Amino acid sequence: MNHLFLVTDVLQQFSTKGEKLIQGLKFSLVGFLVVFLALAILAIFIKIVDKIFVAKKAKKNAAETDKKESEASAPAEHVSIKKEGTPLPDTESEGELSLVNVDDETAAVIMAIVADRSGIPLNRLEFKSIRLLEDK
Amino acid sequence: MNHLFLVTDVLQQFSTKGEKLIQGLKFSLVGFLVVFLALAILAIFIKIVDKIFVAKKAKKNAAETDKKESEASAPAEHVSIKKEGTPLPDTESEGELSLVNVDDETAAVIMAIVADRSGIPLNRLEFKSIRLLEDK
Amino acid sequence: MNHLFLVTDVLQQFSTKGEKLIQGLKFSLVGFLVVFLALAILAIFIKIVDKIFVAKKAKKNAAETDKKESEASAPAEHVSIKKEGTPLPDTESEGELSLVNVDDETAAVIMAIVADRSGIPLNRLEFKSIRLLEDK
Amino acid sequence: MNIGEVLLNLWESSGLYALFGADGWKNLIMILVSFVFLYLAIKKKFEPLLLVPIAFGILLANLPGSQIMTDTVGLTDTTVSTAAAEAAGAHWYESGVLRLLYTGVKSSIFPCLIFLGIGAMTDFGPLLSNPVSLLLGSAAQLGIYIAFLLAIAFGFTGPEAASIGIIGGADGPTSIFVTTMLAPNLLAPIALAAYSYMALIPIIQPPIMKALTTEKERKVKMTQLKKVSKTEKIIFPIFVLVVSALILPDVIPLLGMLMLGNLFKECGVTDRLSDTAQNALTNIVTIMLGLCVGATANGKDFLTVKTIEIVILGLVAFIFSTVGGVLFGKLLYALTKGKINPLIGSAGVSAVPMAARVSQKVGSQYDPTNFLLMHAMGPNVAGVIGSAVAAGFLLSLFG
Amino acid sequence: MNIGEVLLNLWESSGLYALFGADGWKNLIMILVSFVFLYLAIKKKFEPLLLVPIAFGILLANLPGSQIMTDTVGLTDTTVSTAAAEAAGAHWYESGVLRLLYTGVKSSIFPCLIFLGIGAMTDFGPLLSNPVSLLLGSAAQLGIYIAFLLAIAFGFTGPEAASIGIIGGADGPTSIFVTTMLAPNLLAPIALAAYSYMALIPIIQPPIMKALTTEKERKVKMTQLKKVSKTEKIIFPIFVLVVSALILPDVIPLLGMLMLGNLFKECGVTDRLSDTAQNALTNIVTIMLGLCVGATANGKDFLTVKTIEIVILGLVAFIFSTVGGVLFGKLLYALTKGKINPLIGSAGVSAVPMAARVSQKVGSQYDPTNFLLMHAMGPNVAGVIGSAVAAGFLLSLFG
Amino acid sequence: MNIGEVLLNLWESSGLYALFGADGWKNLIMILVSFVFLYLAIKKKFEPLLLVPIAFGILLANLPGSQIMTDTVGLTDTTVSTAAAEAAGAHWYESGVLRLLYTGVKSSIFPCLIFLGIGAMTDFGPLLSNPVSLLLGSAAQLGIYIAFLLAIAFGFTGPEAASIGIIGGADGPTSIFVTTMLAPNLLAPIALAAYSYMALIPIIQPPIMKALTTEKERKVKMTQLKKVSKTEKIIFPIFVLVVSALILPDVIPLLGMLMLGNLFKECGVTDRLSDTAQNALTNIVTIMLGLCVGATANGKDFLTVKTIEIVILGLVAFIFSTVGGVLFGKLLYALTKGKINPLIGSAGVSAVPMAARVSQKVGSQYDPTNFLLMHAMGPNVAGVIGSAVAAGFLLSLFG
Ligand code: NA
Ligand code: NA
Ligand code: NA
Repeated sequence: MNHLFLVTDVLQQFSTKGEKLIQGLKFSLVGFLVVFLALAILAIFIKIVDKIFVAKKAKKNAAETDKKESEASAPAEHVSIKKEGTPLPDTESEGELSLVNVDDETAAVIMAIVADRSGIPLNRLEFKSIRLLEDK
Repeated sequence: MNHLFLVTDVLQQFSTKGEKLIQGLKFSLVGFLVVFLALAILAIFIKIVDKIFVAKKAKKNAAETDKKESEASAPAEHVSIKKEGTPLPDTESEGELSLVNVDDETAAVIMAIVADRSGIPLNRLEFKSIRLLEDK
Repeated sequence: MNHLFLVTDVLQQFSTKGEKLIQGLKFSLVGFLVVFLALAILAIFIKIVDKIFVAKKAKKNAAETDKKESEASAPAEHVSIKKEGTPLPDTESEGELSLVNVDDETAAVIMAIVADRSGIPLNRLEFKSIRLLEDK
Repeated sequence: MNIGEVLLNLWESSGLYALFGADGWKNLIMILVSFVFLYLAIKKKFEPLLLVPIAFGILLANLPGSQIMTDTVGLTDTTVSTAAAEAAGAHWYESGVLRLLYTGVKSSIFPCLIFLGIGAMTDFGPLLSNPVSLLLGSAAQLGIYIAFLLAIAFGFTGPEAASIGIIGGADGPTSIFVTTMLAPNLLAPIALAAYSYMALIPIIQPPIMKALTTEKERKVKMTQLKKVSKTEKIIFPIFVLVVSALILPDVIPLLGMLMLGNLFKECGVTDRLSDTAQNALTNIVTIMLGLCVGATANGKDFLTVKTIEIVILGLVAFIFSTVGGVLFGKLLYALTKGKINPLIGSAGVSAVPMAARVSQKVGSQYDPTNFLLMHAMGPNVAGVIGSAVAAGFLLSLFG
Repeated sequence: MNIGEVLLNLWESSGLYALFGADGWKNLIMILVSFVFLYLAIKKKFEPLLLVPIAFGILLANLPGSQIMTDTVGLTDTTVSTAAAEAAGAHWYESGVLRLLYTGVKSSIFPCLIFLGIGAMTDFGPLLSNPVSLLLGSAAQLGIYIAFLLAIAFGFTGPEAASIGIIGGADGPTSIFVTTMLAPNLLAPIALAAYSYMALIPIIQPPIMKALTTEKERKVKMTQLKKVSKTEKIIFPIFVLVVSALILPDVIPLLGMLMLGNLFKECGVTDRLSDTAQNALTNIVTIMLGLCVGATANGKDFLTVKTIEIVILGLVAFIFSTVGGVLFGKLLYALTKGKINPLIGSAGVSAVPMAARVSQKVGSQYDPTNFLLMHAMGPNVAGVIGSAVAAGFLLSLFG
Repeated sequence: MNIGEVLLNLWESSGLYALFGADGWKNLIMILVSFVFLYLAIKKKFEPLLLVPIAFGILLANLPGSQIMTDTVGLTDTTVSTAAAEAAGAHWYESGVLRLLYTGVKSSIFPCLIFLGIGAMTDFGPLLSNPVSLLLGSAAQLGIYIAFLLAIAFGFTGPEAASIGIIGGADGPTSIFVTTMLAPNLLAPIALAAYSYMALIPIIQPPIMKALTTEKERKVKMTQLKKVSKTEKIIFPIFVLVVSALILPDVIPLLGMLMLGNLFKECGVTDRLSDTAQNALTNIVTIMLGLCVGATANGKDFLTVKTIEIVILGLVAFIFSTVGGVLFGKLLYALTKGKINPLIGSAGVSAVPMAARVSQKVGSQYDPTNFLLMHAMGPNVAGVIGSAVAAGFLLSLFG
């Protein structure tokens, strides 16, 4: 480890509990500060990246709108079953699911199988979309 | 290990094979007895627990009968695919399966998939029921 | 390891780079030869085994033709989903698949599930056949 | 030697006989504790994936006569001289089975692999949508410092107090990581306290959340989270790792594995690895880690005053972390003029995903149409980063 | 140094050259044995999950010049002084690959993990429905004691005889667990005999079953098993462990892991762990355990008179365990006035689930409508407990 | 001690401070290399399953202040005396987490287990259909010898030159296997070069293939492969192992595991084991192996002239292996009077399945209806055997 101090327990040099507590308090304050600042840096970074992406997206979206329209005319033929590890509540799982070319019954069966095989309860799986695939 | 004797091989103290065999026979008798008694205790325990449960169940069943009747009127909508690791014979797997709101073909497909993915031959899987789920 | 020479680095005994290179060249020639011969032996072995099997097959085929005809009259009722680990190109996966008593849609669903659960992209899976099973 | 003699020896070597020997009652108490844990895990469904292996580990180590944690050659026991033991004819393979597996805990391999799996299961999306979550995640580490100070007051040494404090991080693997380095002698009570209180989050947090917030605050509906691009999700884990490592290099193993797992999940080209990290690998390590953590709680060493103190301090740590998160949530509520529901602050303690579920549950008690879960997931995963960084700080202080 | 010289050296270091060296023929015989095992496993489908890895391990260890089991630093070989070897510049990582994996066998980790998987695959339901199965499961350990006594008569020491006897438990991991502790020098022949005879159960048992029973007995139809409550299934594994441990503490590692696996399966809240224990973990350990057990059978040490004696004694053990189970079945038939079919007694030897299938098969030969399998599963799983308890007894005697 | 002092100490122990210390810039360069690798893996999809873990390992080891590869007790570092370190109070469990996992690389366990998985994923069918593939697979090892000779010319020792040469085998695990035995000091650059060039196969090979072949040759359509019987597929892996082992016993660990995996796949009775070998086990080992290989590339030792030389020699090796394969393909084209398309020769370098895909892609550029992939799979898998045998030869020469 990267020791801040030469001794393992810096508190040992203080003889009274009062002194130890005061030094502990100093450490606590610095600790809280360090953690807060580290996470604040991350938050600021996200904000910056976000702005870059928003600018980029604006450009892209204009172009993509045309593209999507032409795609929409062709029948959706791809199958993709995506799951994510992060738990979702029961109410969430239904809201997220979009079915393309697949009937409800088949979809329920697929979800049950995936839940069973993966050992993760249904409400911890997120099904983004179930679409029927014919080519890849 | 929890040695019964101070020496590793208690038979070594006997010089002739005859003596060793007689001592071995004593050990065998004690061993058979110990195993038999240990398993008999377990058997008696099961019997006792059983009686407690039978008494409890009798109470419950009366209450549950009403409950089930009201549930039965609503359509069965839950999906559950349960498998057990203990091998079952070919004949058994069919007898145990109850299908609710699922057609035979879909059920066969599900069983095949589970068997394939789990690497366990179909006759070692027990499908208790395949029901269609719509809520959880 | 099974040392060819008593010293770890047989090249160390040569003082000039020229001598080392000449010895290295000799080793390289022997190495190429050994690898080539080893693989040639395997190739010859395959050829021999092949001839034995061709002879055997000729016999078998005559007998099996009759058998298959009688089987063909009965409906194909077995389900088997086989996948292989060796990657195949997109074009290949379709060519290899034979569907028996299973509609295209169900087959696509099965392939998607297996691909999803196994974490192997569809084009690296080989589906030899998807047949409906009713007994085993 | 007649049969009676054999039976007598058998009786004297039996577990029942050992149970009535010196300190046998301490093992008995721990066996009962393991039964309580099994009941909570199976019947009450409190974190069963962790509590069942832990409880079973307690049981296995406390069955009288159990040698499942024997360490004759000093594999992890510093009081045993390996060289001397080996010279005396002892062999490493005579160690107890769980002692051998325990090497994975002692060396931090298991906590790191668990973090790999957690990373592969974590979606930083809600956090990226709402970066202020990170501040909530740092505020909800308050309990760490409170418990640390109280532990000093109780007379624990600095490294011990730091290890006890980290219970307030509400993160099992982080607690184990820190404690094996700073105070290995306290691993059993600290790990057990950390995991037990994580399981009890649904009981501990709601009263605090309700006491500190007004009904108006609790009913705040938050605006929908915006979409996050795939590229952001890929860059984020790498950036977190680099920034944290540049400040506190001691966090590298834990945060590195967490972020590697997350990268497997998000990069879209390593689904095979993500799947195995989430399932087979995590499950195998969970079983072994749980068993070993439980097995360290041998009644004969475990039932001490220190253990009771740690149990109390752990609860204090959890309470103050919740307080810190909720109070900071109230601050944000004030600063944003009512856009942030302070109930999501409590989720900042980590304890993914239970704490976020608690936020959702309490919120929906006051307005059933209020859906806080996804908003609470942000502080929730931020709390994992927060406690890892706090762990890095304490390690660099006392390491 | 010309090319001819290189080729000559190459020839002298080749496997073919070694094959014609001292004792090379012993390796050749073992290679042929491995081919026979592969044939039995693949063509005859005798326990292929075990026999294929074992046979391949035999092959790998006996290919002339193979150093896959080299143990230069005395990892598991007690005749090598680790300190001396290391002082002489040897390193642990120069050990053969299978020698390194073999540490999992030597330390009992692999047998214990296999038992975890077996536990997660075992359904104690039939046993709980019909507790008398437990008595059948203890009677069918008879072969253990017979083989133990015969081994003493053959001149084996006490611990060796105990290890040989345990072959009659018809349980591979239990045999390995006991033998690594009591007679590590005999591990190869004992483990091979145990697994081979388990694979040959469908050949060994039927003649004995038919010889000892009357046609009337064989045709007995047993009443349907009653349902067992979930709570009973959860309590049972814990109770078995506690009771057995209180009597014989040495069974804790094996029975503990078995019952933990079963608890994962039955408690209903740890399906993830149960699934991994049954599949990924069991498969990984099966491959490694099988390879290592096979690789211990290097012809140069393996082909001895002792090995032949063990092969004979192992068969005797299996035969008498079957006899014990069937005879006790006949006793129960008499006591219950024909309610119990003695054919289910033979399933008490363990060897799950082959032995139960044999009961089913023999029964249906005499009445195709008779369905004994589920009734035979009771004694079958009881046999696993029975042999583990017997192992605990022998370990406390000679450990 | 006031807060300012604590902050100062914190700053001096931070990673940022270390970055500006001695040789800190070397770590910075390696961090940038890891980002480039991540970009190639994720955005360009170059072998992501390997490159992502490797790149992350480079990152983790080069973050300033990282102790993730610390080896205080000389686990794998021969310059550290284990006995002396332990006597001075150091413990094995204080080693860095990746150093502990690295023991799996050092001992060859990870490369062998990866080969088990590769074997279970390999279909020797195309090779069995067209045995001449084997000759292509041996010709495409040409780069091994060229790079070996050049390395001697560059001043490397014999074992070092052999390890560098084996990069031309285009097989990561084989390179690691040979290098850990012959030149462990060069493991990082050799392993990185081997895996990186494997990922770059789609860029390296096509120009060479086009330069050496005529358009007429490239348009050759090959006749359909004939069916191979199941029995042949079962016997083949065993036969390859036995023949190769009889010639060069040093190949036993690598080829043994490869062929065991293949037997699991083909024998039809061990699907469980084959599935786990292909998935859970391979994925777990891939993560650990990749991380550890990357983590050996600590900038402070890695950025040397030797590394640059190895990077150049590795590229030369890949080029000449491709040349060897294509030229032998041309020879076969001539001998068979145009029945064999020389483009499948380049697939003989190994690098399964990328190299075979390159053959397919280049072929279809000149005739979109030409389907070479299955024909290229033969030489492709033969290349794996070829490089393993070449590795065995070099090991017996310099081992
Ligand atoms: Na936290
Ligand atoms: Na048994
Ligand atoms: Na190659």
